[in-house]
Amino acid sequence: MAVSPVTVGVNVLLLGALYAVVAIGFTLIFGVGGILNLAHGALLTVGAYTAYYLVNAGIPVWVTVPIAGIVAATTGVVLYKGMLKKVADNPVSVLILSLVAGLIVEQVFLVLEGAQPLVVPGIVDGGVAVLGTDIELNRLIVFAISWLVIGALFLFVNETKTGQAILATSMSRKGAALVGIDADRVFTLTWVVAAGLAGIAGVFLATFQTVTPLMGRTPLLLSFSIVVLGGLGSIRGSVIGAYLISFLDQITVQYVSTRLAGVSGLVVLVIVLLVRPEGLFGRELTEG
Amino acid sequence: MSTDTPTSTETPADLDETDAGTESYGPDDGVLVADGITKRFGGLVAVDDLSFAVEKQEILGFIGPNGAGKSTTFNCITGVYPPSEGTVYYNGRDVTGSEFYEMVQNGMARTFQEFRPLEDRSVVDNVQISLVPDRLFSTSGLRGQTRARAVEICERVGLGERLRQLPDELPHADMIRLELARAMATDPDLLLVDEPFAGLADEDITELSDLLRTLRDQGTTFIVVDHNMRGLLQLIDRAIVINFGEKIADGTPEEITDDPAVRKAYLGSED
Amino acid sequence: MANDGNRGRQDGTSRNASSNRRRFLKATGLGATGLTAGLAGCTSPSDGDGGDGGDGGGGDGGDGGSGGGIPDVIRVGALGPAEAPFGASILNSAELAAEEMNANDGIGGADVEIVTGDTKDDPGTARQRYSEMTSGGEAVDATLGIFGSEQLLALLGNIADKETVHLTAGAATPEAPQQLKEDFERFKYWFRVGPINATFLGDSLIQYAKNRFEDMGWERVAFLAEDYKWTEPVTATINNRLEDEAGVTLTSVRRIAEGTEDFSPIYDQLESENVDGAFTSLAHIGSTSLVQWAKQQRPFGYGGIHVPTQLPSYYAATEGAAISTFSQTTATPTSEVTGQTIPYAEAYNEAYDGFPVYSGYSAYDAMYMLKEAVESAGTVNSDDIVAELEGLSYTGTSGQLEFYGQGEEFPHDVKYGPEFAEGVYFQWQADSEGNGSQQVIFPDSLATSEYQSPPWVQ
Amino acid sequence: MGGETSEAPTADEEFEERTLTDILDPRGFGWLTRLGLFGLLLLAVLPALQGYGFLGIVVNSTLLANITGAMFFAVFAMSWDMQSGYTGEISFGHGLFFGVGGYASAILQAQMGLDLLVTIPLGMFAAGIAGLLIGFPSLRLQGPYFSLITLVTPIIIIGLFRFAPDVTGGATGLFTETLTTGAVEGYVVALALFLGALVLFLAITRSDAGIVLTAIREDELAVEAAGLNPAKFKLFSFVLSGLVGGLAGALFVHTYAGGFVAPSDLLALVVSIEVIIASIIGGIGTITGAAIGGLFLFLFRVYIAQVDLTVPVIGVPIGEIYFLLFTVVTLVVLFFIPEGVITRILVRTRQRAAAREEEDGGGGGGGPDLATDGGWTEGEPSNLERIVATFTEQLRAVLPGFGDDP
Repeated sequence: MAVSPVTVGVNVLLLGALYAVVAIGFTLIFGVGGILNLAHGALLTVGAYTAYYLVNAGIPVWVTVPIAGIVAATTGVVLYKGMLKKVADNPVSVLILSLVAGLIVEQVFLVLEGAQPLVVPGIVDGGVAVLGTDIELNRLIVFAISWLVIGALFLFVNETKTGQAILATSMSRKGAALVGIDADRVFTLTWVVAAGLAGIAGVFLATFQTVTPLMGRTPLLLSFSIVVLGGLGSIRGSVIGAYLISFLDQITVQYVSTRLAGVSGLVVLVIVLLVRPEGLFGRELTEG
Repeated sequence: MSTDTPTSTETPADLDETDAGTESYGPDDGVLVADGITKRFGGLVAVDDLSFAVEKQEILGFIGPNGAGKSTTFNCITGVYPPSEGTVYYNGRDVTGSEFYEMVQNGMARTFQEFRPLEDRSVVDNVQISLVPDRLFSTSGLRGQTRARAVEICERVGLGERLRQLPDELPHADMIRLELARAMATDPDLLLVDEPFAGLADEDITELSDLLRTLRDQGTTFIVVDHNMRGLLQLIDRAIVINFGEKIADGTPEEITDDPAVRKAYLGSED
Repeated sequence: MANDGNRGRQDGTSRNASSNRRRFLKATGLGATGLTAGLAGCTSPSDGDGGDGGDGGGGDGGDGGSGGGIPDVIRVGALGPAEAPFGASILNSAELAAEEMNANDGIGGADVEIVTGDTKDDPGTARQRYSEMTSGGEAVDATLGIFGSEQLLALLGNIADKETVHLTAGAATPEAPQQLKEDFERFKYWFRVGPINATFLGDSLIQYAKNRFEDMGWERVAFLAEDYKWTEPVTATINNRLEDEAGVTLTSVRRIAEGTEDFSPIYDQLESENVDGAFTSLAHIGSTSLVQWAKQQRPFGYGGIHVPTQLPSYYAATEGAAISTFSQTTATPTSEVTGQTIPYAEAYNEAYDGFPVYSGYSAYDAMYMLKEAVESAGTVNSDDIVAELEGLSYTGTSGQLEFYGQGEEFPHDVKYGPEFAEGVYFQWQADSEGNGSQQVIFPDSLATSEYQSPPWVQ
Repeated sequence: MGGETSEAPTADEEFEERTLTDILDPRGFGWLTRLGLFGLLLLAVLPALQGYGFLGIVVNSTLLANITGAMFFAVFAMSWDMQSGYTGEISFGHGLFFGVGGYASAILQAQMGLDLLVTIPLGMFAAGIAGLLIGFPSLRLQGPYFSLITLVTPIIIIGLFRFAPDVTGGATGLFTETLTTGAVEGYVVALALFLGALVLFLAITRSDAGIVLTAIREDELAVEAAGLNPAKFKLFSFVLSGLVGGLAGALFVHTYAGGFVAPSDLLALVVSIEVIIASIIGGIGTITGAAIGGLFLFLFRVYIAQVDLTVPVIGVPIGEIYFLLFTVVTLVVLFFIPEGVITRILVRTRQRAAAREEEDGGGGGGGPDLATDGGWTEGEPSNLERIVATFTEQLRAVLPGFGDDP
């Protein structure tokens, strides 16, 4: 008795949206600032713990979503302005320092709260039947908000002046400077957006899984796969990549073995890097 | 046309004569033979069906305006990347698609127009690396055996006073000398020299030309590339002129300077 | 300090150290005098020996019976992940027992001192902590604790090398007694006070299923085990015996990988198999699994062996997600496994403002068993303690505790059975005010309630 | 200081052929070299000093065990430096080699019952093959892409281990035999490995292969132009790194780790990262820097855990949060001294020596001269910068906008 394709399809749709939110932030920071931020997963962890603390203080979960985004964005900006910006022209230092910074975040929460998984309740309770399959309402909400966020980001990048500035900077810093774009402002803004997205995704993940110090690692690894698959620096590529990865992962987990969760994405990453290092969709930040 | 240039009757390639103006060469027509070399980058044709041959101990000029495809031809011949079509013969053997380092080991060395010194080490160390054997376990450098030879080569090209300096301390002319010294250190039979005279003063050009002639007299064959004919014409025995990836003239320096196509190419592009 | 007065011990260690030194010098062909002459600033050899007690802390025992007598201070090392409740219960219970003993003449007159080692639930760290506490002048005379089979296995070699008695309280792998079976003399310093080993845990699950599944309405059952060493024998037992002995359909047996974060696909599959219950064998990844089961309101029951849900504070910590989950455990704070159980749990609660988990009961019992053994041996010599422990029968908080002998299947493991230790099954049930409580539902002799289905399952 | 003449040989001396005896003549060593040799001597005689105290440090089995662990870790770091430091292809997953070596040996012993004297070399060769397999992609993929591949490979391996826990022990790990048990025996094995790896790596990096490898890091095409096959040398460094890393992993498992192999000891991300940190702190591309950095970092981590102090303000004992402190201190060091502590000391020393030489009117400027250095590096001042420059170039190939100055 195999699991119905509807269930699998629903899982793919929901998880793909969440993955995309994480991966877009990762790719934005890389595409615009040239920084491979290995602390991106830790920003997600910051968001999740923020939600956990706030819920324990009696604040409803849905209220914690924007607050967690703001806290993570602040953390991201501190990380960037305080450290990574100063070594930004040194990609090796960026990789190592951001990795160590991520480890520090994990350690802080480990010391504060221990390794035990913590619980954040769902944004809403209950479930609805879709095509004969019960779906948690919480997941639907997360799916909807994720897509709202992605859509808003598309509009922001393509329709606003600031968004265009981000785009221009990712194309060529020199060019952007020539037309009077303040690159530093753009970088900071990118970090705010990317880290904020990670923080929000952290709350979402917390509501249907649990909160642990190491919870950011899997999303970080998935982001690698997604971004390499979709092309570094491409928002649209990230969304497509996120769905490809979530599709592949669910198929593997449901029909091959649950033990291979997460591995298929990494295998794809390695294959893509070996066969087509520029990604399946090339590099383009211009969106249609 | 000089008598050096053979006529095309030997290879089967020329049976398929779609382009009436194209000549073709066989493996034994010279030390180095390029036959129908074409290189495409995407849709761009950088070198188009180019053929020529180099005689032993000849100094061949390879002339063309900027962007004519000279460096691309060099890269195809030396194996930096393979040609899209065509064959390269060296000492009678088909070496098309061989790796660059294999070509060097076979006795074909080259210099780079955009200098490629190893910035982390001194002049003499830069030369010494060309003397290191291509073996994993070797201690020639440690015990100083190759050292004396490297110093000797440096002195020969006029870098005797600059042995311990780093490449970024060298003036332009000495960078050219360093490139040459590194190529010479591989003990080549054929040396491809890319833009040796660019930016050099007259006395440097004379000195360098003398060096190349001496080496030629000792058995080395040269192909010298330059987009500027000044200085070059005194040095070379024969020249090939290319433009837009195609050969437009082939002959002695005198023949070349009188060639209307060459004049047109140069007047049209620069000077 | 080692020079607090026990001559035997001092003699033993310095002899050990000097013989070691001789052996090495012989190998290198260097003389000690030549070396010291070359090193300005070296303190004299005798200072060094007195200060560090040689290389061998526990090594003294290995030298055989001469080192008689009980020293003024007996040090016991307690190991566990301090930040996890399973580790904290070990460390706290050891301290609690030590305080009780010190208030009553200690162990044979000696003061008891607990040296704690935080393993961080990591084999390398556990090894490091163990090596620190068993070396130097303040080397411990015995160790206890260890949560996590991987930490225990990482230490087995060190325990054998140090020849220092170790009483496991918290790790269930039967691979440890397996090592004793292969090389008893080398590994004999190891004992397990609890929990019952994983092979017995499998049998315990079968006993539970036989007695309760019918009443619970579990006809179609899936087995969920985390992919760790300790669940291997449990899984084998379930595969071999569950369908025959409990008369149910085993729809699938799933071994779930370490680090699994998303259980939805697994529960999707269970739903498609139409199961009545998920029979579990989970520790490390238990919380994630349980919370997602509850949040997604999966239409089947959940329980078996589930280590996190044994936490007395778990119901509150999961915001009630633990409702209706059940688990085997060594003992609960309200179950009267023996007369010792409730007094211990109450004393622990008083001291640490919360009840212990299963590893605490065993660690507490381990302390008292050690006390009995040392007192009847009249020495802290490891070999003598081993001999005493082998013959000991002790009524602890978790049952009547005895160890299997050398010739049996699980040497030095705690005996399993109704007359020895077998544990209890409890279920989280909500009272009228919405607070959760752990109600014992099996065995009959201790049961305070009956199994209840999850509120969302009709 | 008596080594000045040897540190700055005159032009005449320098180009003479030198015999191996000349190179190994201790009279020709600089004072830093002598200090290093003294340190090695101290390591060698340490077990014989058990029971003695020295500057408040007592030599006992705990100290020996800690230094044993530190020497293993230093070999891991040197193995990383041999590959990443010399070719400039930064590996973020070097734990792969340690893990393959350790696991191959452990699995062969535990599952097939082979003798350790057979399985340990087999583990070493398995890691050498792993080096070859990781090396091939590096011929095509460079910079961040290569780093990503190395980062995820051990994670995939751990995933596959989970897939076959019967064979590999899964997340728990695998229990196998031990080669030695006592603290001194383990120390001797680790010391032999440490010295062997140090001498081997130094010999290779100071021979022609070192010249070629550093040149590859600089410019592969220039190396080809010298008639040298860069792929061969690159793969060589990968295989060598794998072999030594694998041997270290296997010996680690069967001695220091008490016959127990677990992912967290060898394969975990933290292991790979610590190895990089140790090499960077010591100085990349020097081997000696990795050795010293590795020893130091390991001991630092062990001893900070034992500091009997409570952190003010939050009132937590250092022992409980030592790993957090460790990562914070590491971050600070990496941020403020990116070229490495040892390198910085060496550069300072040399600058002083050069200044003094200038005063004395000594001969020509002292460019870094690895080849004639007589076997002991006096530091490559900016290896990290060079690697960074190459890395940046490769990154720019991926991201056209990257590195432009606004």
